[in-house]
Parts: sequence; structure tokens; C-alpha cells
Amino acid sequence: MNAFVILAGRDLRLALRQSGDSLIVVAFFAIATVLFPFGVGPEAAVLARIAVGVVWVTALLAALLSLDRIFAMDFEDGTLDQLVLSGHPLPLVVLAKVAAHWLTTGVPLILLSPILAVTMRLPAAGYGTLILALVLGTPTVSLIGAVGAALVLGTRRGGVLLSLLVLPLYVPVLIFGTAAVEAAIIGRPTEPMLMVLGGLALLALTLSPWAAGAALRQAVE
Amino acid sequence: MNAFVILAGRDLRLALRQSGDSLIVVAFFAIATVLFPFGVGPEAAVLARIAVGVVWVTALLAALLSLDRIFAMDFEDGTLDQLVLSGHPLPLVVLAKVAAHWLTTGVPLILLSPILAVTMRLPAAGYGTLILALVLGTPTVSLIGAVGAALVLGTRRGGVLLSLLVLPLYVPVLIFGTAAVEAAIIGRPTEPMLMVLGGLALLALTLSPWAAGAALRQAVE
Amino acid sequence: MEGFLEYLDMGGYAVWVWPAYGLVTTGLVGILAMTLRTLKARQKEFDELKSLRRNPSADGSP
Amino acid sequence: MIDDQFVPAAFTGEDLACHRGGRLVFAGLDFEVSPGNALVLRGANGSGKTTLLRLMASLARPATGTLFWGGAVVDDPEAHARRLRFVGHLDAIKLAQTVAENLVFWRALWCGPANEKIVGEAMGALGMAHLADFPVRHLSAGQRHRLALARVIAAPAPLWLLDEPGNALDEKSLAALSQMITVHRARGGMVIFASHGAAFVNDSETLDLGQFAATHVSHWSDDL
Amino acid sequence: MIDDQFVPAAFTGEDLACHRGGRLVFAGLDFEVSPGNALVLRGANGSGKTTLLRLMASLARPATGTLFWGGAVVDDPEAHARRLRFVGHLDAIKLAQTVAENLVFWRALWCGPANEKIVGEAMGALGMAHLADFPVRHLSAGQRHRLALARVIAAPAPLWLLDEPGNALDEKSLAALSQMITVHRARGGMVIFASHGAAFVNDSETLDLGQFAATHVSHWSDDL
Amino acid sequence: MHKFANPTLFMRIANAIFPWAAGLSIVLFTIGVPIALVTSPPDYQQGDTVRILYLHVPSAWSCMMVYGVIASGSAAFLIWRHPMANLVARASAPMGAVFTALALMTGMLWGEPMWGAFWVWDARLTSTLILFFIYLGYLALADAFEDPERGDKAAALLAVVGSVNLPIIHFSVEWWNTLHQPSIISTSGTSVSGAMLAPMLLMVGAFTSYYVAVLILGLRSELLNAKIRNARTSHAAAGQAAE
Ligand code: HEM
Ligand SMILES: Nc1ncnc2c1ncn2[C@@H]1O[C@H](COP(=O)(O)OP(=O)(O)OP(=O)(O)O)[C@@H](O)[C@H]1O
Ligand SMILES: Nc1ncnc2c1ncn2[C@@H]1O[C@H](COP(=O)(O)OP(=O)(O)OP(=O)(O)O)[C@@H](O)[C@H]1O
Ligand SMILES: [Mg+2]
Ligand SMILES: [Mg+2]
Repeated sequence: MNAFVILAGRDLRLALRQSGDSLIVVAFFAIATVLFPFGVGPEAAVLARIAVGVVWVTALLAALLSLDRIFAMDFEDGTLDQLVLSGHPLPLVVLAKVAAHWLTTGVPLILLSPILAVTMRLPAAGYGTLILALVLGTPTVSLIGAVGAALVLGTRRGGVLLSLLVLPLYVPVLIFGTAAVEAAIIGRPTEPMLMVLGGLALLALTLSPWAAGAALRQAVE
Repeated sequence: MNAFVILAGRDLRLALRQSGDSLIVVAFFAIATVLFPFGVGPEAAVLARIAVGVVWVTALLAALLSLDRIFAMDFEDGTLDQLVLSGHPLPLVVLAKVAAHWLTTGVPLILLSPILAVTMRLPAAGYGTLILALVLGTPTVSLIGAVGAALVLGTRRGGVLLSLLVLPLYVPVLIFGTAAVEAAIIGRPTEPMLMVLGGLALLALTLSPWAAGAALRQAVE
Repeated sequence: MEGFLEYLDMGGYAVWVWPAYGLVTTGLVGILAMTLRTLKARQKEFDELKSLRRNPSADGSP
Repeated sequence: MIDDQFVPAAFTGEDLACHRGGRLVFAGLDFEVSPGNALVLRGANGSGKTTLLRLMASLARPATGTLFWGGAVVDDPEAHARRLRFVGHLDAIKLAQTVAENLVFWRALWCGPANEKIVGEAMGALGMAHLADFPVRHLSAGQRHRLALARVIAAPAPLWLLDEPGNALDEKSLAALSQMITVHRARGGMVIFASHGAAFVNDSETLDLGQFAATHVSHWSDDL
Repeated sequence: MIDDQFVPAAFTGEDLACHRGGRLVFAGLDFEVSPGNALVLRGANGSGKTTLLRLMASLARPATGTLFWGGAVVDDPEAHARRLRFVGHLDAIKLAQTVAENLVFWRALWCGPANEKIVGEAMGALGMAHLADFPVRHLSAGQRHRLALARVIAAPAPLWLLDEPGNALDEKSLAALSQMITVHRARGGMVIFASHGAAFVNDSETLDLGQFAATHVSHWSDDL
Repeated sequence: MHKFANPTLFMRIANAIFPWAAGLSIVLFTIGVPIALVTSPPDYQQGDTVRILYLHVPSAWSCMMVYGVIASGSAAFLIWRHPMANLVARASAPMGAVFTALALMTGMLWGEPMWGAFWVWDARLTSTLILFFIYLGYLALADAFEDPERGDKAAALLAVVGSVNLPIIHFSVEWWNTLHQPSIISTSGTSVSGAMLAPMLLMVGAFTSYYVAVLILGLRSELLNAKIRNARTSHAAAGQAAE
């Protein structure tokens, strides 16, 4: 537990100070969302129709962008060797890094999403559920992504492979995430979708640290 | 001229063999475009309405993803020092690297775009213009991006900064790129928009190698 | 008093007008305060350096 | 929590062989280090020193052969990891942190609560005390390498595995390295390191990896 | 096209000073190298050897002072670049290419048409001929460094600037390095290199950077 | 000290301007704000929301003018290596960003009652938003390097690149907007009546003189910073030479 705090703490501090991995995500998310109206035109009706989808898809893409680097930088500078030699169970190490990733990318995304939803003219009824769905969905995104990121370490085509591996796994999150918000907008119950999102998060939480840990160990070999 | 071919040739070979920078871009583009139907729902009318915009926006984001690395890898492994010491003018070096970048990311994007336009239900009348507009627009994207990528070398927040610096500058390309396709769909003349896109490309071609070259020189200092 | 309240109401647009004035005031005053603060800090640092310079130990400098 | 687990024991390996990239790098290699001793790995570039050190750290698995710690087979990589410190060709340093922050982090991760004093001592031992609040990005090559070495002092463990520790060090730093190895051995610690250069450690055994080369391509015979 | 521009001339610097990160690293430094000579830069870690070499390569600009080539002020960085080869702490090697591909590329970029024979000779001189078709990713630390050195032979230029060229090299490679420097100097070439270790070059002058240190923070006095 | 001969002259002029700019700003604000808030009549169409305009237009005007200053300062710095030009650009940037943010926020506060939405994709709104991103990029880049000199140069390059692009962006956005005209309301048609003109001009003057005054304060501060850096290093050099 102590190791968890130390590791996550360092990654947080590094993210805030150095690579701006968290800021890139937010900037990317904001600017990407702002670009859509230029592409599809400014008509409020069209924008409102696609608002949820655009916010969710760009959120996923933004997370993917930063996942690429979650272990890669440590791998390249030798830090991963030292983490494997830390004597702590690797799933714990993974969990700490995922927590830091989520705090630096998922949380800012969640905080920014209402503002972007305003520019996209999301109907007012959808805001609460959008945030709730993102809160439940983004940890899954980070957890699944970590497995992919660990698997592609040291391969020559890391980035591509990662998107190929991970994006299909994001489809359920995307479907239930948008469905929840749309249900909220037309006034139908959102609990079922939110429950599914929560279930996905739990599943990812139990499985992916082990899978990612195993992948990391064979990456350093 | 000779140096141009040598440099571009190497970057091309490296891209094909190693980092998969070009593949990641294509994969990202493909997957991002495929995710949208999940996000906004499968109604053909809505998809068709937003198809052009989505294809263009994801193309820009995809290019941005790989631009991040256009000089960064050379900077980190010392290659940039050696290129600056090559005795060739830096704008030429920049141009060669941009050419390689465009060939490995822009061209695959262009080739892939009709397929994705199908999944997004783009009306048939738009295909030819979409490709033409991408052919005229993507070089500008690579050229402008190179300036941004050179400026952020050695910063603590390379990636974020790059999107922050470059995406606003892409707005004209996006606007005229989508407008051309939309004009084609409703049967209006597309030449004016395509001319503007061509003009933007020429402008970028004359200015950005110098700007990027200046940025590179001060990056190694 | 009535009149004043009515004035404050801004013809029903108080929610928009007053925040606008508030925001602008905050922005302008904020940036002035920040500028003054860094100016003062740097002035202090500079004066310290100057008095250090007058020390006999650095007399050899041109 | 691990801080007081400084329990040296004989570290040995039997009949080790290792593949890299489908090629057998060395085979039939035995080694033995007892508490207080040092073992120097020598051999031409590419002879497998780095490979062997990673294998000893249980970062890589041997193709054949077994490692023993105090006579018992090393089979739990996590437990083994706690007994050793590894300094490789890569520095495992985050450029955005300061020298002290880097040390405090690893100390805390490896040995529980960060101890200000020991971190200060580690920096002092390698002549970096005045650089404590410097961002690593501003350090020269040798200073960075010294930081990687200081980590080993900040978080004590009985076995040190150092890959060319003398690289890029100036004379005084070499003396400091030699000194820190002497102190470590006096406590019963063990050191295994790869080196090409002059011996900066007294009274050490040498293992020449050239002997165990599995493929007999001499790099030189045909070229010079 | 540049291949035959091997025209050595005296390379000198006067009153050089250099900032790094807002700090003055050295000041008032003069140096001189004539054709056929070697200059060794010495000094503790962080004394500015790397900084000075980059400055000599016109990769960095001095805060004050001037460089001269054959008596003329060096003011066109591109022209100056064509006279020199620089090997820094970073190898400038692409891991995905083979050894030969790496060499051919730099040779072609720096000296026009790639010449198979000279590339082969360069690999031979550093004992890498048998590694020609090896991907660099599979090389050991010393082998990579040798590849960086081979580049300097593959693309001749009168002035060599080498930053700790002996790092990570085994004995035979050190001898090869020494040999390649001798050959270069016999042709009238000049070498300036930073080094901590034993002198592997005969008859060289030494420049101790400690003398020109602008800030007198001793790394040692207060710590050891 | 010859290095600062030029700055000395520059600062002498700037210091001479300062009291006038500061005084003018105070006077204009004290006259302008009461007129804008109290004595000017509500617009017959927009009611009292028109009072936001007296802030909105000056902010919008200032943010564009300040970008012009930054771009010319940066160009002068890159071409003639004029250090003061760079300081002018650096000191202006935070103010420009704040003015842009204020223009956006006051515009949004106006848009909600007028159009029923905080945000519409109007040409001018959109260009202003992009200008805001460019300001943020400039500030972030200038600050992103460990070595302050690199930050100066990189940011100056960016400002120049941005100034080439801004007109293109503005033109594109305007054109894009006319393309989609039917669906949105444009601000460009809004006519400014006589009663509105006086307070608006007063406030534009107040903002501009405020900018000039604070800029000079900022310049003093930046100059001190440069001198401190310089003193630090040459002090060290002198200490070394003495030994
Ligand atoms: C986020 C929202 C807005 C932004 C970013 C914005 C931006 C701008 C800009 C850049 C100018 C040009 C200033 C100049 O030429 O000196 C301007 C002027 C103006 N804006 Fe806005 N604006 C916004 C919202 C609004 C709204 C909602 C209205 C009113 C319905 C409005 C009415 C005006 C008027 C009347 C002028 C000056 C008169 C003119 O030049 O036509 N603006 N605004
Ligand atoms: N990027 C940088 N930013 C700021 N300061 C730097 C930077 N690089 C080096 N320095 C500082 O400049 C000084 C000289 O560094 P340099 O790398 O030239 O030393 P060196 O003599 O090559 O040392 P070494 O033997 O360790 O390679 C060091 O004190 C270092 O702290
Ligand atoms: N990642 C890798 N994949 C394939 N082969 C490798 C890899 N790393 C090293 N090798 C090969 O394994 C052999 C041993 O390499 P190793 O790095 O252990 O040598 P070393 O003795 O440490 O050399 P040096 O003195 O140069 O550091 C080398 O011949 C090298 O070609
Ligand atoms: Mg090795
Ligand atoms: Mg050095």
C-alpha cells in the first residue's frame, strides 16, 4: 500500500511537472472538440445531435494518446528494470501507475467535459449523466489501456499495435456511455447503463493489473 | 537536392521498418472514424451529415499524433546534432523530413479515406473531391506541424504544446477542406475552395521550412 | 431606495451585467497586482545583489 | 521495512547459459561470490557482461543453469530483487526531477520510509551534496552516472550489480566509487561489476567472459 | 562532393566563455590546435568539456569569444560543419537499421555518394566488419559506441571532436581508436577529445578545464 | 554596461510616458464607468445588456491590438536582435491573454440573454477563441524551457508564425460563417447608436491607456530580471578572475 502511494505520487508529480502528459490530453480534448464545429458546421441542431458521441470519442482518443507513454518512458530510460527489481508485486506497481494516469488524464477530462458540452450544445438534461458516465467509464479506459501499453513495450510498432489492441475493447464503454447520456436527455432511466459501466470497471480492475504485470515482466527480459 | 533524397529516403525506410509512425496514424484514423458510428448512433442521415467533418478532423488529429515525433526522436538520440552538422541548409533538411512524413502519413490517410467515407455514409458525389482536398490539404498539415514540432523540442511539455500551438493553425485547412467536399455533394463548384487549399499549401511550403529550420538551430544550442 | 434596487436589477439583466463588470474588474486589477508584485520582488532581489557588489571582495571586477 | 534486511549470503551460479536475439551468448558459466567479496566481469564488447548481470538480477532468465543464494535456489524474483541493487547502462533517472527527489523516491520505494540523512550521505559520498536541488536535466554525463550510483548507497542491499560503474567518471569520482565499494564490502556486502578499465577495486576476483563465449567469432582476427 | 575537401588548417579559439542554464560554465578560455596535433580536454565531471566541444562544433554559440579556422573567423556554421566530425555522448544511431546502413547513410549525407569500400574500411578499423548486417538494436553498449566512431572514418574531415571516445570500449577497441587517431593525424588531421581515463594518444597537448571554471563551487571540498 | 545603453534610452522614454498613461487611464475609467453603468440609456432593443458592450468592445479591441504589439516586437527581436522588443512582447502576452478571456466571457454573458445561448459559432466569436488558444500557446511555449533564452526565441518565432496565420484564420472563419449564415445571428450587423458611442470610446481609451501603463511596469520588471541574471553570471566571472 505504501509502495502504491509512493509510486502513484511520483507519477503524479512528474506528470504535473514534466511531460505534461495530462495537459496534452486536456488540450487535445478541448481543441479536438472545438474543431468539430468547423468540420460539420455550426448549426446547433446538428451539434447537439452528435455532442455526446463527439465528447466520448475524443475522450477515448485523448486517453489513448497518453496511454502510449504510460510504461514506454520508464522502459526506455531503465526505470522499468528498477521497478521490477523493487521487490513489490508487479500488479501493485501497475495499479499505482494506472491510478496516476487516471488522476492526471481521466479527472481533468471529466472536469472539462461540461464546458465542451456547452460549446457542443448538449441539452441541459444530459450534463449530470455525462459526468457520472465518464466517472464510471474512464477508469476502465485507463485499466484496459495499461494492459495494451505493457504488451506492446519493446515491439517496433508499439503505437499502432496499442490502438489496434485497445480501441476495440473500448467499444462497450463507448456504447453504454453514450447510451446513458442519451437516455438522460430523453428522460428515460439511466441506471441500467450506468450499472453496466460500473460492472465493466470492476471487471477491468480485477483482471488487468495481473495481465499488465505479466506483460511487464516479460518486457524487461 | 541529393541530400534531400538521402534524408527523405532514410526516414521513409525507418518509418516503414521501425516505429510504425505511419501505421499508427492510419490505424488511429481508421479506428477513430469507426468509433463515431458507435458514438452518435447508426442513423445514416446523421452520419452522412457529419461524415466529411469527422474524416477531416480525425485526419488532422492523426497527423498531429505522428508530428510529435518528427524531430523529437532525432533530438533525443543525437541525430539532430549530426544533421545540423551535415553542412546542408537546415530548411532543406526540414523539407526532406516533412516530405518523408507526408509520404508515410498523409498518403496512407488519403488512400484510406474513401473506405472510411463509406462507413460514414458519405454521399457518392463527394468522394473525388474528398481525395483531391486531402491531397492539397495534408501537405500543409505536415508543413505547419513541422514548425510546431521544431519549436517544442526540448520543452518539458512537448506533446501538449504541440497540439496547442498547431491545431488552431489548422482551422483554415479544415474549413476549406470540408467546404470543398460539401460543395461537391450539393453539386456546386469546388474549384474556389480547392484553389484556396492549394494556395495555403504553397504559402506553407515557402515559409515553414525557414521557420522550422530556425527553430531547429536554436533547439540544439 | 426603490430606484436603486431597480437600477441594480438592470432591467432584469442583472445576472448578466454585474458578473461581466465583476469579471472585468477582477481581470484588470488582478493583472495589475501581479505585475506590481513581481516588480517589487525583483527590485528587492536587485538591490540585494547591488549591495553585495559593493562588498570589497568583488572590487576587482571591472 | 526492508532497510534492516541486509543479510549477505554466498551468491553462486552454476552452468549458466544465455540467449540474446536467438544467439547463445555464453554457456557453461559458473561463478561464486561470498560476503565481503568482489567479482569483476571482464571481456570484449559484446561478450555478455551486461547479459550476465541482468541474469544475476533475475531480470532475465537463463537458458540453462541455476542461481543460488546462501545455497538455496533463487526462484522468487521478487524476493531476490530485494537483496540486490542493479545499476545498468541506462540510468533510470527522470530528467524533470531534482537530484534529491530522484534519490528520495528510490529510497522510499525500495526501503520504506525515506530517510533524509541517508539520502544526504549518499549524495555526499559521490560529491553531489551541492547538486541536491539541481534538476537532473542540467547535469553533465558524469554527474548523472554518479546519481545512479548514489542510489545504491541510499538504499542498502547486500548485493550490488554494477554495469561499467567507472564510465564517464572523473578521477575523484572513481576514488569515491572505490571507497564506497570498500565500505560496502567491509559491512559484508558483495559487489559484482563489469569493467574494461583499470581496476579501482583491490583484492577482487575476475571472471573473463571471453572463456565462455559460445560462438567463437573473434571480432578482430579477420579485420585488423 | 565534400569528400576531397580535406584541408586542415589551424583551429583556434580566443577568450571563450559559455553559459549553460544561465550559469557561466567557463570563461577566458583560449586554445589552439595545428594540423596533425591532438588536444585532450580534461577536467572534473561538469567542468564543461562537452559544452566546449559543442561550442567548437558551432552547435552552441559562445557567450563571448571567437573561433578561428586558419586565421579566419568562423562565422558560417554550415561551412564550419563541413570541416568537422563530432561524436557526442549520444550516439545518433537508429536502432532499427543495420550497422552498414547507419554508416552508409551518414557517409552519403556528409560526403556525397556512398563509397562501399570506405564504409567497409571504417567497420574494419573498429572491428565491426562481421557485424555489418546486424541490427543496431542487438549490439552491446561498446559495439554501439564503436559504430559511432566508425562514422568518423567513413566520412573524412580534417577536425575530429570526440566526447569521451574511450567510454565503454574494450582493450582492443581502445587500441583501434588510438590507431585511427594516429592515422588521421599522419594525414594532417586534428583531434580534440574529452577524456578522463588513461591517455591512449601519444604526443598530445592537454587543456585542463578546471582552470577556467567560472564558478568556484568545488564539488568536493564541502562533501568529502 | 554598453549592452544596456539602448534599454536605458528606451526606459527613459517609457518612464516619461508612464505617468501620462496611468493618469489618462484613471481619468477615463472614472468618467467612463459611471457613464457606461449609470447615465447612458438602455438600448431600445437590447435593454440594459448593452452595458456589457462597454466592456466587451474594449476588451476585444485590446486583445487584437496587443497581439499586434507582440507580433511586431517579436519580429523586431528576431530581425534586429533588439532585446527591448522581446521584453515588450513578453510583458504584453499575459495582458493580451487576459483581455481575450475577458472579451470571450463578456461576449458569452451577452450572448446568453440576447441569443439564448452562451456560445454560438459566430465568426468573430470563433476567431477570438482561436486567438485565445494562440495566446495560451505563446505563454506556454515561452515558459516551457529551462533556459530562458531559448524560451524567448521560440516564443518570438511562434508569434511571427501566428501573425502570418491570424489573418488567414480570420478570413477563413468569416467565410465559413457566411457559408452557414442562415442558422445563426451575426454580430457584425449590430449598429452602434450615438448614445452608445461616447461611453464605448471612453472605455476603449481607458483600456488602451491601462495596457500601456501596466506594460511599462511589466517592462521595468522584465528588465530588472534580465539585469539580475546578467549580474549573477558576470559576478561569478569576476570572482573567478580575481583569484
Ligand atoms: C464569446 C462571445 C463573443 C466574442 C468572443 C466576441 C468578440 C468580439 C470581437 C473580436 C469584436 C471586435 C472588436 C473591435 O472590432 O474592436 C467584437 C465587437 C462587438 N461585439 Fe462581440 N463577441 C462576442 C459576443 C458578442 C455578443 C453576444 C454580442 C451582441 C449581441 C456582441 C456584439 C458586439 C458588438 C456590437 C461589437 C462592436 C461593434 C462592431 O464592431 O460591430 N458580441 N466582439
Ligand atoms: N542542458 C543544460 N542546461 C543547463 N546546464 C547544463 C546543461 N548541460 C550541462 N549543464 C551544466 O554545464 C556544466 C558543464 O557540463 P558539461 O556536460 O559540459 O560537463 P562535462 O565536462 O562534459 O562533464 P562530464 O565529464 O560529466 O561529461 C555542468 O555543470 C552542468 O551542470
Ligand atoms: N536486445 C538484444 N537482442 C539481441 N541480441 C542482443 C541484445 N542485446 C545484446 N545482444 C547481443 O548479446 C551479446 C552480449 O551483449 P552484452 O550487452 O551482454 O555485451 P557486453 O559484454 O555488456 O558488452 P559491452 O562491453 O559492449 O557493454 C552481444 O553480442 C549482443 O550482440
Ligand atoms: Mg554492456
Ligand atoms: Mg561530458
